[in-house]
Amino acid sequence: MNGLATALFTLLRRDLILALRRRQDALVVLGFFVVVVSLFPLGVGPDPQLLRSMAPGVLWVSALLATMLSLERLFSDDFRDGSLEQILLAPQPLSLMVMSKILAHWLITGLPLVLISPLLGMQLNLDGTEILTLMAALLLGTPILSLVGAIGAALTLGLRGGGVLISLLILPLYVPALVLGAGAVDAVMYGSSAQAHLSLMAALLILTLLLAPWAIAAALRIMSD
Amino acid sequence: MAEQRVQWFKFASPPNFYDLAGRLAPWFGGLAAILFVVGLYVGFVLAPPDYQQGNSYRIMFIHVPTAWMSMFLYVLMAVYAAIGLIWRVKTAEVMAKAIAPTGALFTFLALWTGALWGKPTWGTYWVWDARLTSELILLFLYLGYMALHAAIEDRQRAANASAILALAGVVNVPIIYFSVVWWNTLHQGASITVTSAPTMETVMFSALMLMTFACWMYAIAVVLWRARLELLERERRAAWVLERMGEKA
Amino acid sequence: MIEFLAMGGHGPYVWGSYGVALVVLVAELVLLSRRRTAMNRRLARLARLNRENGAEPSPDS
Amino acid sequence: MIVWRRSAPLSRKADSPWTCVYHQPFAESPVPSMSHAARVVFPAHRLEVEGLVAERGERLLIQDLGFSLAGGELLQVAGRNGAGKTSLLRILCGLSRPLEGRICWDGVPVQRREEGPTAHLAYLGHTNALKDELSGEENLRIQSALQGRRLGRDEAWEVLGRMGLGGHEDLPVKFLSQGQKRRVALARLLLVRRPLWILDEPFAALDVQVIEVLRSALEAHLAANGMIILTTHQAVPIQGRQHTLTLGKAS
Repeated sequence: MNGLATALFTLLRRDLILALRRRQDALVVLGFFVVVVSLFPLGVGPDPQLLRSMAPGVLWVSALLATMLSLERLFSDDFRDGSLEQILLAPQPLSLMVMSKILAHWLITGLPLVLISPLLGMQLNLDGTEILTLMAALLLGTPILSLVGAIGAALTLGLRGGGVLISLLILPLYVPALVLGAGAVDAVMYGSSAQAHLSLMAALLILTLLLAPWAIAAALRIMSD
Repeated sequence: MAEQRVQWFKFASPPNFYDLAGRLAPWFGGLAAILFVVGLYVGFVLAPPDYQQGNSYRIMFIHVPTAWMSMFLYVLMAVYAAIGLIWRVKTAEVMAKAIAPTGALFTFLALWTGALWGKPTWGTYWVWDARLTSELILLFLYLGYMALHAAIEDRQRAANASAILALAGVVNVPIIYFSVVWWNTLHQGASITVTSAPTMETVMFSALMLMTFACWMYAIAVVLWRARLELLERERRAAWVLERMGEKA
Repeated sequence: MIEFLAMGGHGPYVWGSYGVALVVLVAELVLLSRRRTAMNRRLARLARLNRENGAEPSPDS
Repeated sequence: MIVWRRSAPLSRKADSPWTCVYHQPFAESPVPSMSHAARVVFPAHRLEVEGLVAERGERLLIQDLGFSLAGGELLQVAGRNGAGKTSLLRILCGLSRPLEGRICWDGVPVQRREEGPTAHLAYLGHTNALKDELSGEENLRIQSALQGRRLGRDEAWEVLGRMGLGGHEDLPVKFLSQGQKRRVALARLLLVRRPLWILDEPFAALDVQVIEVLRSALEAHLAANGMIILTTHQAVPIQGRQHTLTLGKAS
């Protein structure tokens, strides 16, 4: 048990240290998120009301795309330098090791998106409660994006053009998170409560937490076979 | 238990499956043709025009069966994929791969006919209603499955990896469907209610059923044919393939 | 007959649906049969080469 | 204690310990005092492989392969390129699944071992499994912890020093040469203390000095009743009981 905790914590810490030493990777994802959201007003015009009504969708779709961008390297670095083999050979259950990696991925890419979203929400004329709902929805939703995305990242391991393929595999699976996440903000915007959306999102997160690690572990074993 | 396993594997062994599928497929194909003809006759000649939609409702007889088939086939594909993944049954892997193109085709038809039905009904080809939207996402799922299968060179690995994807997809399909339905009701979109109309006459219902069975038979026939080809390609170095091909040459 | 084809003004939609369905299903069958002939040809050649070279199809049989 | 060790680490004394500290004592006694792997003497283990069948693509690579290996023995897997050497090693590690066959450790199929299917082995593949951004010490400590064994800083430094990497311990691995990186990877083998080593082309692309380090590490491991399975193109003389397994003889 102690060995397990040590291994899980070490893997988490290793990925965080690596991310710190290659800061630009995480910053690129964040920058992408900000730039995409900022470009929307240029495309649809500066009408505040229009921007406000589009904001939930725009923010969520941009978050999906930003996450996609970061997924390709989730396992491919470890795959290339052989660390993945060592992780597969570790005596600890692979599905738990995978959870460590995903937690690190979320801390590096998901959490910054949540933290910067109020700024972008204000840019798109969202008011206080809407922004809080947006943050809550992103807080529950971005782990789902990391977990589901990791399945795609594992399945495209070592393939040529894996990055593009991930999007095709994973974006359809992101639909529920998108619907619930953007819907939560919409609900508040139209004067009702976002509680139903957020509860469902939490349920979805729990379901994903239960099932995704298994799928990721299986995919990793298959693709590094 | 062990004996049962042996029996099952014997049935599922590639040469046996190949021969059996070759014998069965024409029957399913023939049945499909007959059912299509009868179904179209009932749907177009016997069934009267709908008092609300006129004749455009007849698109239902192809739209609804293809939409049903697209979902059934995805689930079936996932079931075969799971069997292939867990028990490593080659024929199940091949069946999963063979189902995907036909499933995608039915999904495309459901979308196409849905759009053409939408124009006279809603006045526009595309409406983001729950069924069309989830069909569209289902099409993406099928395309993703096929793309992943094609991207991986090693057949065994391709089969296993896409099996994982199919399973992830099949868990998601109901969630996607319900989230889309929910999204749709919240945004007060249009939705097709014809199929659930209590006034649907027996003639219409039987036409719908006939067409559904026709689609089933067609799908079974085509999938068996394709599975045979996939099996030949995968096992092209095996003795049983050479034997069968030698006879023909 | 013309009345039947017109479908009460909805002809293009109805026939567009069924026409495309027919075309797509037939196309699938044609593609399958073409793939089949190509594969048969290739496999038959493989089998012939195998016999001519005198190699047993399976080394352990 | 820690401060004292850090100010005067063992490793700093010798720049080429593979000749004076590590290798030479071994020539005299079967259990060299300085070798880490040798300080732990493994109890008698047995690896048995039965009826292994494996294929790659549609090609049958391995057909009905069986062998057994006891402590202190080395198995060299030979065969031409593409004969399935790497595939065999990966199967023995559990990284690939064989089509059929059993791999038993002390009579228990590896999948059913309580400690996990890989708890008895250490694997070194073509890649070093090192993170360029981390130092040798960090790499070793992380790798060791991932295998479930917490490793002190001193121990990591000591092993790195024995590998002739004194002074390089806290340098990011990307500043090391290819041979030095390989040495860090070899240090990992010594640290995880597993009785079975599975090494894929361990001598490839190594300079003469590192080959010598590796050779003595292998001999020390055998002397400590460990087992080694390796593939190699080069003939490197190693003392100890050896077997050779040649793959793909038939075709």
